[in-house]
Amino acid sequence: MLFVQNFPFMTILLTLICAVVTSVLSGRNARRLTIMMLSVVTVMTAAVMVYTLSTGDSYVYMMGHFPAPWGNEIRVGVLETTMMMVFCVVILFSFLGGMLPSIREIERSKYNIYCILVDLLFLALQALVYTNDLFTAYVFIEINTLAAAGLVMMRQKGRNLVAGVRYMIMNLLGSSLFLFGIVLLYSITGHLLMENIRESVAVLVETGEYKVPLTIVVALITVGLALKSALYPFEKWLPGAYSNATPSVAAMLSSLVSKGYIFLLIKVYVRVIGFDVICSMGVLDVLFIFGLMGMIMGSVSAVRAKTTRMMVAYSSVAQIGYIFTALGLRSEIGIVCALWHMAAHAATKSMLFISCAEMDDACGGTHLRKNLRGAFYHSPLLALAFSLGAINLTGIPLLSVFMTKVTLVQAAIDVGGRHMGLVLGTVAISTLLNAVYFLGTAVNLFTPTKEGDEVLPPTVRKNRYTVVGLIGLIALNLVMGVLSQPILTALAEGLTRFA
Amino acid sequence: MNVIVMLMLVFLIICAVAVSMTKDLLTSVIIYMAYSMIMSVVWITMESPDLAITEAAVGAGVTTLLFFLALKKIHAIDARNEVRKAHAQEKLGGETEHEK
Amino acid sequence: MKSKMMNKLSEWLTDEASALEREMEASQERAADEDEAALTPAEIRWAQEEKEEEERIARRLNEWTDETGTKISRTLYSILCLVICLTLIVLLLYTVTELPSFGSPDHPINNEVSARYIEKGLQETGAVNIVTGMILDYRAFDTLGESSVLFTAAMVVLFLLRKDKESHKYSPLAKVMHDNPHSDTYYEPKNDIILQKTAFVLVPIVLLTGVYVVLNGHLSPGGGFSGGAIMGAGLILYVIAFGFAKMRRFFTYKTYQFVVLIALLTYACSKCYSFFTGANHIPSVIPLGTPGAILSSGLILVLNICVGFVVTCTMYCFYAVFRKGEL
Amino acid sequence: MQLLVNYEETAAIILFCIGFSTMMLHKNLIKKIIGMDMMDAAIFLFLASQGYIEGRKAPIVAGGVQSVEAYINPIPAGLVLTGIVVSVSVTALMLALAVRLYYRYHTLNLDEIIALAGKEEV
Repeated sequence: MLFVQNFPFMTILLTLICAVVTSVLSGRNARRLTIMMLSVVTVMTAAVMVYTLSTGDSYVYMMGHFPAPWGNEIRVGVLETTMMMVFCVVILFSFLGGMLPSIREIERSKYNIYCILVDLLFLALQALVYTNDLFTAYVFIEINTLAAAGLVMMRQKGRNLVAGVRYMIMNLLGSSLFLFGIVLLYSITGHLLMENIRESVAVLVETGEYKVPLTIVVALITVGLALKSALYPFEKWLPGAYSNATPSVAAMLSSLVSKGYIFLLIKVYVRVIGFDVICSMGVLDVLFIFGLMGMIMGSVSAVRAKTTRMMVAYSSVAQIGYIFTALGLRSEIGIVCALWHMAAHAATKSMLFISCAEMDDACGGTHLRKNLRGAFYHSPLLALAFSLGAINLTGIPLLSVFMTKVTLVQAAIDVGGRHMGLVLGTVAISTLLNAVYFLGTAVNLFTPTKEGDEVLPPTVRKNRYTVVGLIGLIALNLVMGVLSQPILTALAEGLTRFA
Repeated sequence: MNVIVMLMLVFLIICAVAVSMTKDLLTSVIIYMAYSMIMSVVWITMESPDLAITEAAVGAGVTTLLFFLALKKIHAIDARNEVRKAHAQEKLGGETEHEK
Repeated sequence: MKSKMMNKLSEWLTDEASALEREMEASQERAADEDEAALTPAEIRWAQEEKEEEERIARRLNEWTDETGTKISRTLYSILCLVICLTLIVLLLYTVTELPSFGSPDHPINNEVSARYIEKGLQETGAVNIVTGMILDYRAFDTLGESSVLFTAAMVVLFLLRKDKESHKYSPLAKVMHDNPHSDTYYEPKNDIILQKTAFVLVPIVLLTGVYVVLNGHLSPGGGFSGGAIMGAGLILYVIAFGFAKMRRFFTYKTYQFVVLIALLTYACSKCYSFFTGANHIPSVIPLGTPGAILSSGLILVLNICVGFVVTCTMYCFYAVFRKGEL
Repeated sequence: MQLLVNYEETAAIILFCIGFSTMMLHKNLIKKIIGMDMMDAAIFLFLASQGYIEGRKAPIVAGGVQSVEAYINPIPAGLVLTGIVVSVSVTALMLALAVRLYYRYHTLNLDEIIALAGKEEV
């Protein structure tokens, strides 16, 4: 076994050890240690990614002395490492970019708890992406939920607590349903490891045994994870949680936490049950319909939003709709499109959240139309980052989200029939709505202020953390835009080996 | 044996319904404690002593204690809570003022 | 060259952080001094406009929802819940009818996995209690996650309930309750003779039971978690009888931090060792000992003790933070 | 009648649904938390009942007997053990949150709390 193959396990343990050590540090040292840990993990993940891309193959790593069905193990392949790489970069730069607001908004004596929870969130995310065992996935889902709820409440304002409690209730309901799903699956297949379940399920499907229980299992797991990733009818908790949390937390939640759950859902579909079995069940049609509804309803709510943060939060609902629509198309390209959009949206949305929060501070107010006019002239970097994110999400060629829309439409045309018409129509409407709210805001940023308007002096000076974070995120977005074709090919290849 | 286990399960269901139906929070927490206790006995009958010990120590012990403490903090136990009354009056006053 | 650059970068960032923090402190102080008069006229006007608009919307909403609206939506919601619940119950009960009979040996889960745990578990893990051997050796990654869940929850509870400036500022009730000398937060039993005498006898017994359950986790039912919960209950009984002042003589927040740090680090490092050697096919050098002896089963005993310490401290910490807002 | 043969599972399902409706229908936070706990306990009951085999002993090796015919399945017990810890952590966190919300809004009714939070300024 090559030494580089140990890296995923090492990053998981390193993150955990960091979280534990941080509990005795002061706020300042906690911050330093977390930044160091995140950079080291990013470098190590990059090494693993290069390794898996060069061999093109996946490997399993035993967690302990016992092989697969007896012990735990993690699986590392092209898909996992590519997604993990994007997540690592996003969390590192979100943490840096949101540093100033987090210092301002979080109680000094409790700052190290913020760092601990970020570490634990990252730990859970890594374990969710790499794990090859369903019960391990459940345990780390719970860590993810608890840490995310703690992070939402970090500001300790009333609204944060309320957002936290709504988040907790919806998410705990989701984890209970997910747990029931895996318990049922375990009792009809007798395994918890993904590959073994797959073999058992194949036998069950062939003999026709346990047909109804299998459908119920898929339904329970899907509903549980859809609740947790805020698919359209369950999105009520999302705007409050995202718009009131401190910006780095909002960026992490929208770009990492919900994406981790969707990645797990794709894993369950492709690796555990088998995608052709899922396709014969009709669960995907439900996801497809709700995804389409989410695309429209999220955008409509975003148009009506009054503050930038609310607008960006509601646009998350629409983007999650895109991901689920792509999943619901029942084709391989659809899954590739969903995976790609997860990465693209993670990179873009974190940049939007961080730049818009900083911009609110710089402009002295949060009102969408009144305060933000001419922001480019006093804080150019923030305005540039925001408008890059905005035009990206609208779908301008050469950028990452454009590729999503192209791939989605392609997949829909391949599928044909009613799906094609619905997808084409909805993508058109959604793009139009995106253009209304995102491009409108972006143009507003560059409009010089008129004579009569009062302009508030910027209240916050620029700082290097924000600059480093934003430049990193802008670079990530540009790189993803330029390299979109190779990454899509790699994802498609990874998916064929994933099953 | 079978009948006893069935009786305990029926009792569990009765407990669950009672928790849901009772108005008083303290009563429902105590019923919930009974639910945990019975659950741990059910686990003994199912030959899982590990679970029984853990459930007895955690479900019936520590969790219930935390529920009591939380109720104590929100003064559902102590009805003679003057602070709360005073504040309720203040809140009512505040609201009527707001409506004007 | 590289280290020089790193140094420079870290200096650059560190300077920035301390400057930021100084600024924050200064601005907080300033904010405390300044009144609302610091707002510019434009800001006040905007705030007013905003408020008026919000009030208008709120009034409209209130008119609509006040009487009928909430009732209707409430009823709809209840009916929806009941329908979902009934569907769930029917579907799941149908599933139950398809499952194999209760207590029958030919259930799908009785396969080669459990067979190996039972037949070779004692030789491979050294634990007489197969469940303990399974969760702490075969499926150790799950259990590592489980301890992290407890750690996460403890951190969030500490964050929510530990006293700080923020938690008092926004809530008059909390302030009154914390300042009131008769409230539960400050109440220390002085001469409750029955409680104290009982606790004097009970606390050692409870603690010993906990220690026994932890140390015999690999031989008999129980283990780190249940034993830790029992020991935590013992500490809580002590504090109820004798008060926080006595408890503080040997258990403070620092103790809590230190014990949890050491225990979790030991746990993580030993698991690190066993995962690394396992995956790289290096045989582990830790002897398993004779099965049935107290010093056997390799790392399992150490892990049980670590988990026991963490759980004891966490349970006591939950109690203290709920009751007093500090340890 | 299979439902009566699988009486443990049937009871677990009924308890799960009672917990589910308690959690969804009650407005009071404490009741919601209890409902959530009952739901989790019901799932654990279901899982543990899968591992039980008539006439066999708890999986603690006694007298050197190590045959599969002697002991029940240890896996569900181990999983439930992990699950109980998760459930207690969640309960503690939710209770802390309930206390905190009560300090802030002086009520435990979630609808009222959400309404009050909507009214206050950002």
